[in-house]
Amino acid sequence: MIKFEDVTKIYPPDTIGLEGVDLHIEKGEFVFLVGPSGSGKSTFIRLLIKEIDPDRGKIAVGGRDLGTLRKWKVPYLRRNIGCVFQDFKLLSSKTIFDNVLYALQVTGNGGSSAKRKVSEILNLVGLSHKASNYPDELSGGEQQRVSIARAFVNHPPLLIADEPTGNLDPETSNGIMQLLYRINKTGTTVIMATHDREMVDAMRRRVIALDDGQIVRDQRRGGYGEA
Amino acid sequence: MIKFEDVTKIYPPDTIGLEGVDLHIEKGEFVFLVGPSGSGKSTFIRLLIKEIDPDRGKIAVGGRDLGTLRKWKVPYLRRNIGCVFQDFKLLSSKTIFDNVLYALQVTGNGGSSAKRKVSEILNLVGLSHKASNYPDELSGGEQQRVSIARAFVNHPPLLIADEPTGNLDPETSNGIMQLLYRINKTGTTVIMATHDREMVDAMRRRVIALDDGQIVRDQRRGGYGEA
Amino acid sequence: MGKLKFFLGEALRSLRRNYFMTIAALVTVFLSMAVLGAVMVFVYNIEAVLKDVEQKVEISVFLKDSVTAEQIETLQAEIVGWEEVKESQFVSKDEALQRLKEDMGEGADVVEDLGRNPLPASFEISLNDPEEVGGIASRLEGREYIDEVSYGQEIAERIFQVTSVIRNILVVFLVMLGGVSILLISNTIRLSIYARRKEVEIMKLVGATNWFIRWPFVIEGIVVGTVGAAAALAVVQLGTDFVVERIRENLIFLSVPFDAISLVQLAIVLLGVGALIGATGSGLGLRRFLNV
Amino acid sequence: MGKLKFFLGEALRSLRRNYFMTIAALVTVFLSMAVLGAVMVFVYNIEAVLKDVEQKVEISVFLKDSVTAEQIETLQAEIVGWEEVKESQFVSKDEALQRLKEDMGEGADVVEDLGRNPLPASFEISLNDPEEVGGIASRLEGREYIDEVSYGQEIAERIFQVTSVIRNILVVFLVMLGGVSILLISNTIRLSIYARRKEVEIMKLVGATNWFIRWPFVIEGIVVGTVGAAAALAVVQLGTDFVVERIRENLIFLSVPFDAISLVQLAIVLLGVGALIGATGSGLGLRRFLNV
Ligand SMILES: Nc1ncnc2c1ncn2[C@@H]1O[C@H](COP(=O)(O)OP(=O)(O)OP(=O)(O)O)[C@@H](O)[C@H]1O
Ligand SMILES: Nc1ncnc2c1ncn2[C@@H]1O[C@H](COP(=O)(O)OP(=O)(O)OP(=O)(O)O)[C@@H](O)[C@H]1O
Ligand SMILES: [Mg+2]
Ligand SMILES: [Mg+2]
Repeated sequence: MIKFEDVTKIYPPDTIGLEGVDLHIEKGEFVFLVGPSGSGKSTFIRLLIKEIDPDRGKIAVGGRDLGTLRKWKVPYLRRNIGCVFQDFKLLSSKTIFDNVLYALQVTGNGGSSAKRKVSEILNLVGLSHKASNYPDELSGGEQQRVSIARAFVNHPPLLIADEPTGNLDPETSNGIMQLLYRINKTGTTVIMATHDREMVDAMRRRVIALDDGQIVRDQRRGGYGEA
Repeated sequence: MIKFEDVTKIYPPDTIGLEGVDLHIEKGEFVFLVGPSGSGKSTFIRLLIKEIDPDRGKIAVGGRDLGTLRKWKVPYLRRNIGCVFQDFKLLSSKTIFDNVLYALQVTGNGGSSAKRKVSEILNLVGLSHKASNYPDELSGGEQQRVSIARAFVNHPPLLIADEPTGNLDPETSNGIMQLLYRINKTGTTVIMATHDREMVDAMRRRVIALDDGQIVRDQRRGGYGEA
Repeated sequence: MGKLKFFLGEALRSLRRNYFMTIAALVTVFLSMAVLGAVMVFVYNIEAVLKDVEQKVEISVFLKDSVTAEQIETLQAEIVGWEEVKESQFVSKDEALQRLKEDMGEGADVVEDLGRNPLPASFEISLNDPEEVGGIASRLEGREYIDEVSYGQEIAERIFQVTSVIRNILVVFLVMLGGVSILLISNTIRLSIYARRKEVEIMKLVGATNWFIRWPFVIEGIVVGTVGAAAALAVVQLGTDFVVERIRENLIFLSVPFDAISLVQLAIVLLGVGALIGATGSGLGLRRFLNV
Repeated sequence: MGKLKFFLGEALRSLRRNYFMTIAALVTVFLSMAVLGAVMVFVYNIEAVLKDVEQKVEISVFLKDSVTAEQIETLQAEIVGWEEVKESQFVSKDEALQRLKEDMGEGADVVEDLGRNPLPASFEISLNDPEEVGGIASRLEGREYIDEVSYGQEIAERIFQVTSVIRNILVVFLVMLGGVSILLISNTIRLSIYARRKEVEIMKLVGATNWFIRWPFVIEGIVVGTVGAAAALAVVQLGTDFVVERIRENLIFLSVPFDAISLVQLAIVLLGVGALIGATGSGLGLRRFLNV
């Protein structure tokens, strides 16, 4: 599903984002991405959706080489990747409902079945009552859940979540984890960057640990802090 | 230090932010504010710095009634409150260094002693090497630490932190908590909204739990989830 | 068609939600277009006045006293037959004397004292295109019963010089003003897009194609451009009516054809330019933010 | 003074960091001011032409043939003594006849045939303020050796009517254009502040007073306003020189005083207005975002 070959990303002039990362993630895997603040987790994710390009190395997603992917094809790549952004990235001029719906509309699918899907997913993350509010009228955790809903609504084959529970209380976090777990069970590949030690330790899934842009651990059934 | 009397904040048209909150926080206390997503923690904090006004009730900070506080005096109130915002609120057109320095400059203090203070605090949060970067060149956790540095730099008598470790790994979080602890020891009142169960349970300080805008628990030496 | 409806809906929703920027853009379109429209009306009217002035250049063909009525008739018929000629009028010796008296006013008694009439009969010829005056004059010169052909060569050349300079200045000014309007409007549109660049970035990141993002902006631009231009059109029309009314009242003797430019022409230009700048300004202004 | 330095530094830093908006604002100021400046130059020159035309209104005082050289001298002295009078010129009977011949051109031989000279001697009086022509004329009327006082009343009134209408239209247009410029510029400034409203909000939240936030914006506004206006000034000056050069070449006979408005005047107005709109536009545009 995902292949990194000696990928290096340097932010000008000389900040290391990622350095010499080799990686293979199979279809259907559930991967935790851990590492201290500034270790390159978000950089990894931004490379995956081709928000930025690597300075060196090769990235392939779903068999497509991102380096040679034509510009106009990038949107089609992104529609197959649901992404929960660390800073949410909600459209401030659209209501919550329309924010989530937009992810379906870009695929040319905005009819009543799409609207039903949006209602369902908003219900799932507990925000039905905020459907017609705007993002700046929501609490931090609520915004985060909207971002999660938008990433899920499309049932993409690859789901990426950048610290999706950072602003959520443990109970809601657990709910989201359950959701991710169930989604993964249906065959969706899930990659999740997180700082939540409890959660990683409880799930016992593959853990990739980054430090200073390099992979320092890649463990089949790891915990948050193990060596 | 802080007194809430029957404070209610309703966001138009009918969303409850806070409802009938009575509260007393003494000078020098360390208070955790917990509660599920959307329970009113940020609303409480926004009321404290008079970013919003309550619909009912009285709020006093440091003996000053916020309801009768003249408009032009509000900046002077805010200079005495260091605030770490949930969404960081960094000035995107200023470098990290200048962002932190700005909190000193508003008080008319921008000389070389101020600059030394800024360097020190940036060192403390581990961001000396990012001093001349702009906020959008920082990782989520790094931005959060800048917000923390800005709130601390002024040594305000009241420190408010809205989920200041949401984007930080456990180790860095611990560092920040140590810092808050030491600051509190010097007599500074600290209020911290958080979802970090481990931390709250470990510290055993006063815990105020909100749910749906109401105080459901106020415990002298509480944990995150106790009844 | 579902798509068109979607894009239209998006555009209108955005115009409403970002009303501050909508108003700013509308104000700019309105003001630029109003100035452009007013100056267009002004230039077109001046042009009409210039044409009028140029029409004053006529050829006078002075006839020998020996000419017969028959010869006069033949000549008149020939001249009127030329397609360059708009009108040819015969002025008899008596009429010429009468005119001289009228022209002289104070000094009229000088003429009264004359025993005989020394003035020649003449044709006064006005042309469709006054600039051909030289050619026509030379065509007539030297015929046997014609004494002299005169068209005030020096005056005529001066008039044409003056009108052509004024014309050039006005046209250059109008074109420049058009350019200024376009720049001002697209500038404002770019600024309003700039304020929304984060939104555009997000749209790209969740999988929208460039055109999917662009269409609503283009429609927004067309709406703002057209509405602003329509308002400008209305104001220019009312303003022109008001000014013309006052000029007519105060300067009844002036013969300016104040309908030199029609409402339809003006509307086509203003609305067309407004919609076009709105659309292209939005479409192009987006480009640099779509590279995500 | 440390504060001024800080505010200045903030303003310049912000101009650099937000260069996109800086350029947008500069473009707007430059274009609006260039159009305003060009029209100002135009209006001032037209005004000079109008004055010139009005100066053509003169009083002719026709004297009886019985008047003596002494009386002529006394009258001349008296007239020149009046402060309203700019110039008074005596035209003798012979000179009058000579002029008539020149004026008539074709019909000059009519005059040749005369035995005697029927024309009167006269004074031609031009005034400092041509509109006082009526008063001066009536002051002279009815004196014993004066036959008639004439100032072409009808023509004079028409000229004043025409010039006053043109003047009114131009002044109204100029004032409106000034208003338009101000609106366009403050509109752009408001938009560029709007794009930074979040920043302003944050500044307030970390304890900045309104004026602490406002000063850098005001300075930014002054810089943009002045620089934009200076560029416009330069372009208008170069453009005027170019146009005047061409007019002088092509229309050597025109006596328009093309230095009707001086560079200094223009500079004061444009730079002053630029700086003022920049400052107030920024200062006022901020207001609604300072309420946090
Ligand atoms: N646009 C940028 N320009 C320059 N440096 C950048 C940029 N974005 C990120 N960096 C730097 O790259 C490094 C990795 O950043 P990244 O965002 O990938 O960290 P992260 O693992 O997501 O951290 P966190 O847990 O704090 O979100 C950091 O040192 C950061 O400062
Ligand atoms: N500007 C606003 N307009 C309308 N409703 C708002 C606004 N701000 C907050 N709310 C609502 O008020 C409630 C309390 O919000 P608040 O931000 O205080 O929650 P919180 O406890 O900080 O949650 P979180 O842990 O997710 O940050 C939420 O339901 C939220 O949707
Ligand atoms: Mg990150
Ligand atoms: Mg909150």
